[in-house]
Amino acid sequence: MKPQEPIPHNYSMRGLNLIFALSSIGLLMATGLIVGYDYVRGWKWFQREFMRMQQERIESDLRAAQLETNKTQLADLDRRVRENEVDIARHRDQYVLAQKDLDRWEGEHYAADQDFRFAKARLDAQRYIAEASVVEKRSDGPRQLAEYKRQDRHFNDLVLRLQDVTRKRDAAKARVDVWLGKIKTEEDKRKELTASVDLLNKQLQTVQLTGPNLILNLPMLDFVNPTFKVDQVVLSDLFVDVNYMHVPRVDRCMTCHRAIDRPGFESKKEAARLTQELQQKLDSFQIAQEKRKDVEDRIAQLKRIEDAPQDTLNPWRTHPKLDLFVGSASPHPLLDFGCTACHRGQDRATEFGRAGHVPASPRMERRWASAVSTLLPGPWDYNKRHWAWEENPFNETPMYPRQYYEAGCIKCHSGQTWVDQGDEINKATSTVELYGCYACHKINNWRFTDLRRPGPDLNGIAEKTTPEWAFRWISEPHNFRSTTRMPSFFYQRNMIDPSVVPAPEREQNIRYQDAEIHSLVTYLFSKSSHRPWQPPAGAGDAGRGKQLVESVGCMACHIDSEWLKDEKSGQNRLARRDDYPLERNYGFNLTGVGTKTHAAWIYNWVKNPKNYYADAPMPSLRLTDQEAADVTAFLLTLQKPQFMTSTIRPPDPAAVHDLAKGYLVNTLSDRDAEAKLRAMPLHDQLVFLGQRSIEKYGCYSCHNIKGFEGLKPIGTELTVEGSKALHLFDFGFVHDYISAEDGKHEHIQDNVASWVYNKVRNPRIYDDKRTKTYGDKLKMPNFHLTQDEARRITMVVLGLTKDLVAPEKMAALDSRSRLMEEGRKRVSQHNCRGCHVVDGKGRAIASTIADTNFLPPDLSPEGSRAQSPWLFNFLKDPTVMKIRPWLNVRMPTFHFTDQETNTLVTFFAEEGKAAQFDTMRAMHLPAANVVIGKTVFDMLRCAQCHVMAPVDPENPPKPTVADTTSLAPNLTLAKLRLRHDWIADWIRRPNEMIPGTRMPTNFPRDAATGGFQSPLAMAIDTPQFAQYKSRLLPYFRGDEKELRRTMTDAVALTDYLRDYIWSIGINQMRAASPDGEVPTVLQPSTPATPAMPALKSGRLERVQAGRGGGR
Amino acid sequence: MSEEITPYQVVPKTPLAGSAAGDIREQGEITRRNFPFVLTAAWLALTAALGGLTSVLGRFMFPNVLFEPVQRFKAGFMSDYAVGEVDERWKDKFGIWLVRTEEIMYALITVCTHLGCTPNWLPTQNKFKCPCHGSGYYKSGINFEGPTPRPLERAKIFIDPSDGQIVVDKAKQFHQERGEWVDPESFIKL
Amino acid sequence: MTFIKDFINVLSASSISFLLLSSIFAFIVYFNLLDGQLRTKGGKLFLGLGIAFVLIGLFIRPLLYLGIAYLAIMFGLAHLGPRLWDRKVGKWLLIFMLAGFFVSMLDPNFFLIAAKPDNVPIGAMIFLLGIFTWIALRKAYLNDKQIAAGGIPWEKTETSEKLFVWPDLVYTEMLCMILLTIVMIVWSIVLRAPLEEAANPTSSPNPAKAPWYFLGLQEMLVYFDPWLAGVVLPTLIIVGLMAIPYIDTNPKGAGYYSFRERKWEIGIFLYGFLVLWSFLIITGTFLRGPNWNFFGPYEYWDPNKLVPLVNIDLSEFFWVSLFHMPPPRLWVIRELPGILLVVGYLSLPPLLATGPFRRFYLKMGATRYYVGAFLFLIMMALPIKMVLRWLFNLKYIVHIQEIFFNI
Amino acid sequence: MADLRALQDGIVNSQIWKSIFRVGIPNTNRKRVLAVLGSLILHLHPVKVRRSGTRMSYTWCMGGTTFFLFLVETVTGLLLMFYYRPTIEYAFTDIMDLREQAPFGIMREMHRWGAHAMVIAVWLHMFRVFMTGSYKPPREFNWNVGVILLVLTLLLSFTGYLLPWDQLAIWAITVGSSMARATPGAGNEGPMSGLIKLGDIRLIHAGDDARFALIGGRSIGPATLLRFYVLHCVAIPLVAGFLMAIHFWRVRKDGGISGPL
Repeated sequence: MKPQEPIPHNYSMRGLNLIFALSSIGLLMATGLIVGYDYVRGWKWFQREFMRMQQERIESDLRAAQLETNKTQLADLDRRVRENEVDIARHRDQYVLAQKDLDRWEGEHYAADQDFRFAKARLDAQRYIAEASVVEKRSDGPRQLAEYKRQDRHFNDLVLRLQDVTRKRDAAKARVDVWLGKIKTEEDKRKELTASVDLLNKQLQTVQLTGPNLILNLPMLDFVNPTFKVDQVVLSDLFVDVNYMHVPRVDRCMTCHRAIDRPGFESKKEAARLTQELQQKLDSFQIAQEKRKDVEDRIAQLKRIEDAPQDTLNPWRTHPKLDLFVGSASPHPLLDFGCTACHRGQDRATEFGRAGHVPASPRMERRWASAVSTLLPGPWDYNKRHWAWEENPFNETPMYPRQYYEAGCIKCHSGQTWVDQGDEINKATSTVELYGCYACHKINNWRFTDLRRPGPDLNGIAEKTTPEWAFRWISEPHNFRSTTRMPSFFYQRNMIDPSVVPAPEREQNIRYQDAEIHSLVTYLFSKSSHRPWQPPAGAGDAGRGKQLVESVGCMACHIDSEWLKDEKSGQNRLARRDDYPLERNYGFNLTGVGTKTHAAWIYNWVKNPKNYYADAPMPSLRLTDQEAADVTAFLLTLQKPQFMTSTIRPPDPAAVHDLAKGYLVNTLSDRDAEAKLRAMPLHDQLVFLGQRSIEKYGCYSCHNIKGFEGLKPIGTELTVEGSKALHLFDFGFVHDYISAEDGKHEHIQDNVASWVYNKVRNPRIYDDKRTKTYGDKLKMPNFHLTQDEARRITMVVLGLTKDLVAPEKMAALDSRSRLMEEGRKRVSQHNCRGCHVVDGKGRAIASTIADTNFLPPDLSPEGSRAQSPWLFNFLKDPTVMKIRPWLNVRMPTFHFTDQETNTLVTFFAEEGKAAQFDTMRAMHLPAANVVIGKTVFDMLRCAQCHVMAPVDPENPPKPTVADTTSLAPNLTLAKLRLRHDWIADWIRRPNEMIPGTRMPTNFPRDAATGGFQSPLAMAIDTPQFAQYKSRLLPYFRGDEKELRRTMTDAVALTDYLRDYIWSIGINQMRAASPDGEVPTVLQPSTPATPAMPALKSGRLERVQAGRGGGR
Repeated sequence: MSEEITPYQVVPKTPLAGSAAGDIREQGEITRRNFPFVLTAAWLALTAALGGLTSVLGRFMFPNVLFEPVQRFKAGFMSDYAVGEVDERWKDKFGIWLVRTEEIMYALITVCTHLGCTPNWLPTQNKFKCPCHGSGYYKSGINFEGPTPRPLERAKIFIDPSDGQIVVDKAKQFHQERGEWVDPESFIKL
Repeated sequence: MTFIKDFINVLSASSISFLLLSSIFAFIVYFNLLDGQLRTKGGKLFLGLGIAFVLIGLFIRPLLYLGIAYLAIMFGLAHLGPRLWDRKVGKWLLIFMLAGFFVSMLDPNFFLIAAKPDNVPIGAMIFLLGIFTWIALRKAYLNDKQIAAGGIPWEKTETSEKLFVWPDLVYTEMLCMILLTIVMIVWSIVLRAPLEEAANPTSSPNPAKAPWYFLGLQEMLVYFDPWLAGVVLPTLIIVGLMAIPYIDTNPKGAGYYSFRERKWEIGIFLYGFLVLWSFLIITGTFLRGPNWNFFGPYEYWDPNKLVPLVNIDLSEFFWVSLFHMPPPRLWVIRELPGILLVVGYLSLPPLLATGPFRRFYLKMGATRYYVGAFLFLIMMALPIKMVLRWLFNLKYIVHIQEIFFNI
Repeated sequence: MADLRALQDGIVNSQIWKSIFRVGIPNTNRKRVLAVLGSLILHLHPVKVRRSGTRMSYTWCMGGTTFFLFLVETVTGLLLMFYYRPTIEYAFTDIMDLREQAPFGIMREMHRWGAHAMVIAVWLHMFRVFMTGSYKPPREFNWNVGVILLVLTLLLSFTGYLLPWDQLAIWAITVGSSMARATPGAGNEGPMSGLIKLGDIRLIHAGDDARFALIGGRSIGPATLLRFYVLHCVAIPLVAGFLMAIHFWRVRKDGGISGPL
């Protein structure tokens, strides 16, 4: 090689070489960096920790399993295997001979099988050739056919031969198996013994971080079969809105929340709760026999968790409600519902922050957001449970904070008044209904439409009360009643709070507010009707009135006191709404009613509220004149004189002028407005201002006020409020404030939940620090909500989203559910639960009636119990029949329309899964059944409690026995009222149907089999029952055995009883109407199928399209 | 700076006057004799880096997550299937034939083991026949004709204890030629 | 510190920054042109301009700041003199810029905008532009010195000397590639590519911005209607760029850095490239916030910030303000002043060709002269319009909404 | 060390090596010439260049940087095409998945930052070329090719900006493409367009104007996405590649890497 030719260089070659070397090494490092960067992902850390946890658990299980394995048995088996081997070795020549024989036959079989298969293939081919040549009418057709037949014969020979050889081979195999079989059984037994250990060992391999898994998880190699991997669920019918289109969700939450669907990783708290729950179920035999073992195992597992030294932390915890969510047998299995459909958050995300986790409190926020190194936050912070969290401004659907989890129910369950097991969400929707949020804020959602106006009609206000009272009431309703739902509009934080409003402005605001209240009162009283109400004719007795109010049923809907003894401090304090059940907040609190109104009005109101205004929610209790007078006298004693002592400042003409002009200049020039105002006296100005103020504050949304019909509700529509982007919520300049209620320091987090919560808690808060004109200030009134109530309302608002769900996943969309939901809505609208138990809930009145026998009935079995026509008539007019005439509580007259009644009747019938029309009404009852039934009736001494006297609806029979509590319903009515099948069922298991009923259980269940036992089985042969026996025998053709057998058959006996009870009514009716005609009753019309719920716009069409199309 | 302020020497240079020693600034160019250590290191590092980057490209082609249809599905109850028949109801959706015989029930994967076509079930001839190259299989899945080298594969099949339904899991497959068809997971014993 | 920040905010939070930049640019050019002496006639002119700014600034507050800043920079530059091109001074300038940047990063509002992933390259671009402009001008300065001293440009000393591509060029190219790859990898790791919410046609973000390299155009849209700023001007920019080699017939300065030999070409090009292109992009990226309002670099981008945007047309100015009469109904008459002004502006070249620019006309020939002058006038229309808008709230010079024709 | 050298000799003298690198180590002038002439890639260069052409301080290496970035963009863009589907259904989620789970989803970062860097590099390249007066005869034409390449670079970046299909993307493109609406005579809102009429019927409207041609609809939508995808991945790169070839060819033919002639 020649020496190199020297040439001039621009740069030093040596320097370039050095740069080359350094940059190449740099590139190598960069390559390493890119690989490392791609490899280090937050979720891997979670998976590694979880594998570690699993490993520890399996190892401890393994130790336990190894201890449990029966060592001696194992050794015994090994010994026997060896013995068998020795045995074979001893008879080796025989064994070898058999094996050789088998080998030979195997070979024969193989050959025969091959011949058979080839022949079969040839035969199939030949058949095709033959068929084809015949069809195509070729000349060689017959020849091919003949050839086919020949081959077929040959094939049959081969089949026979194959069968023969197979048989011989099997025989040879059996001979060999004699020798090997023994060893095999021993080995199988051994496998069985070590099965659990083997299984655990296998499991251990999958969760070990070392060994093969280490290599499988190495960077660049982790595409082969890594144990660290992204798990996901594709939900093709739950959608994410990418605005142009809805795309299926892809949830990857389980990548980090690995144990979410695996029982065994509960937190200690949850484990304790579950243990208790399961144990209770186990103890009360609610679990089927074959499942009991599983449940016991599960309890043992949970106990182990409770005793474990360390608590499982998130994200490795099991879902706390596996039976409801995530579990494969639950109604919301993981593979069908995923996670983000309920919790929201970013589907597809695999990093803590990006997933859209939202801290539930400022404290949590601080912990999450802190990082070891703020410059490089990453998985290395996770050890300290710092998630390097920061608000992701680009996530449009952050998760619901912990206290609002159940908000996620609404989007699928909005067609239901009641979500099964959704305690929080049910309370939340009821709270929204109670406060009537829907009146001012349109919520286009089945649950919140078609509900009553929350406030009373104001068109007759002058008949009811005085302007002075009204002024004070509007100024601050809470001063009159601590539990009122009427919110405070005036003198609120943004108007008068010295910490927010500077002094001169505050004084002006007070004058303006005074003027507005005056104008409202003036307007309402000037427009009010003045019907003359007649006062009660005679004087009422307040004492009797009090008794009536407490017993006749008023307490189902009303509260009569606002002072309570605080359980903690033992002192009296003002009551809050949530001190009482929801149902008792339905009507207003009766305190101070005497101050508010006067005798004539009360008298007429309690006689029939509908006289005052047609939509009055209060039903008529059909009080007699005297009763009404008594009640009036009592209610008038409920005075609150101190309320009327506060001073009323007269309206400031200047303020009225300013405000009225403010409205006028919108349409008129300044001069014209002035001229117009000059022409108006103060009263007219007030009326004008009052009208504008009603518009301003939206009074008409809750109250019926003439002249304001059909106006749009005042508030923001909330139909999809939960989907509104965060930046559209006006936080003003407020992020911290001192609560006006309790003086506590509140922090408003930067999320929608926190905004809404603080808004409903303190509606004017976002005006703080802002400079606004009087008219521009926020005007949402203050409901004085408790923290829980505010949280619940927030929950509903958060749940009202525009998330799209395929109809298959929507709850209660089928027509039966629609019928029932319509009924349920009526039930809560008319507060039926104030007196009755419906759907297993309610009967608020129970707290005021000591004796359970004087409680209104439990309606849980009403659908299967009552005949629909009877129920229809009863609801229309409860005076038709009195079932338990000795009750003080009265079923009131609601003046239902036919349609409402039908809706309710249908609801009960559907709930009881009963037919609308009971065909048994016209059934012929065999005489023998009636006689046997009557005898059994006598034997069980049913008549001791039940009356069977004929019924005069006008004059029901009075109790004849001193101990009225033992009285039972008049059986005469059974025929008209009860469903035939239900009677027998009821007699068999009354306590199961209505726990705590007075009806004795005559046919107790057998603890072992669960069958019914008859008390007459033994009794029939006792002397006391001789007469009955003789009475019965003829009906069994004198067959005593048959009689005895029947007497042990509880079902047969109750059926006889049923037929007898049914016949009583018929006989009595015949007696009542000589021509033998059954009295006619109004027939219910076929209930109209209620319309589908008006879901969000467009949804319904899709729903129907989806149904039509099917899937 | 000062040295730069003085005007340049206006000396036109001849091309390749580079023999002048001043212009040959370095003799660091590559020769065979003194292949320097620095260069060796540089080339090694560069080769390694490029190799690394190339394998990054390779790794890029293997996604971490698949959007394939689910491998595991519930196939209803045993009573839904007639004895002795090859059931084709899951063929289109999941690519599975369910076969119920007198003794057992098993799930065959509808992929020909020859070149991956989907064979047809011919009830009249009682065999699976692949349209691509004519491979034939018995009802059991054993190959008997055509070019295919091995029998059809069976999928994991078991009864869900919680509801008694048949569950088929395609993720786990059993090969007859490896003797895996005796595995209790490869069939349901009736 | 707060005072400086407020000062900078006020300076940049309006078109002043643009004026400032234009004047400083002119001054630098002048500086290079005449070895900047404040005592010369030109120097006094610039000085006078600065003093005028200050005097007017007594009434229009932002202009006062502008004048002060301008005078400070001018005196600073004059003090530095040719030392500006000293390596040491360059180094210090860079350090000063970097320090300013990092100190600014401590400000949360500045950080929020500057650290936005898509803005990082533009931040880098500011530095790159500064560095490379300095290098180019420095080299030009040195070469000019050489030529003035009777020498030849530095590049020419090596013209005849040729090197083998292998290894010299190939090697450096490879090193560049390797280093660039490293930069790209590290950059990609340190900075996440942005991904915001899914596209939503019903809700525009505030502000909605074009990709950063088009933000100059978007800024132009504030001053001109879309047909001009979005269509005609960009087309003319491309056409103008392409026309450069054909208009510029100056044989000097080919293949080496120089300034004095091509002072007009470089002056105009740099004005277009640095001020009208790069600076507008920087403005559009960093200084334009919600509702396309101006925000200083340390100001919070408050979407509720209100800025009065009352503009008037030339016709209104002419008829209403000057003659107190309603604008004539017929648009030809109404817009006559504007049309005359535009026609007058565009007929400047022939006028000038007979006067002060006669030597250009003679040197370049008629076609080149007219094309070049036209392009130059169009280019200058932007700063002129900007200044008019800023000083007089002038919206349109010609406003014929009847045919959508507005200038 | 001796073994190493033997190994090196063995490799360098093997037939395979020689068949690929025909020249061997170019340590003589002849070989240096042959190394460049014999290689397709190096052949872009002449055998010898002016000294100033190799000086970083003179060229800033911006043209080469731009070309290299173009190659980076090609490679990373090609890879991204494996995981990206240009439909409104998938575009956004696919980009999201690049970050969430795709192996080496960092290719997206490389592609995006490379694009920004390329725009900056191409500007600086133009700046340098102007400052050294390297557009002067005989290089006028190549300057023009360069200007077109600059425009193409901007268009590449612009079309790519839409593909992630997030808010940033569609609003940037909405704002950027709305200017086409004002094209005189061809845009819906351009001057004079209102005069183009057939009777009373306006011929230029939102459904057929210049912007419509660009985005394939009245507003940004699925058609725009597909259109921009095709432009971004196929049409513009093809044109740019072709022009680049011309550009490089003319660099050589017009007197080599710029410098005084």
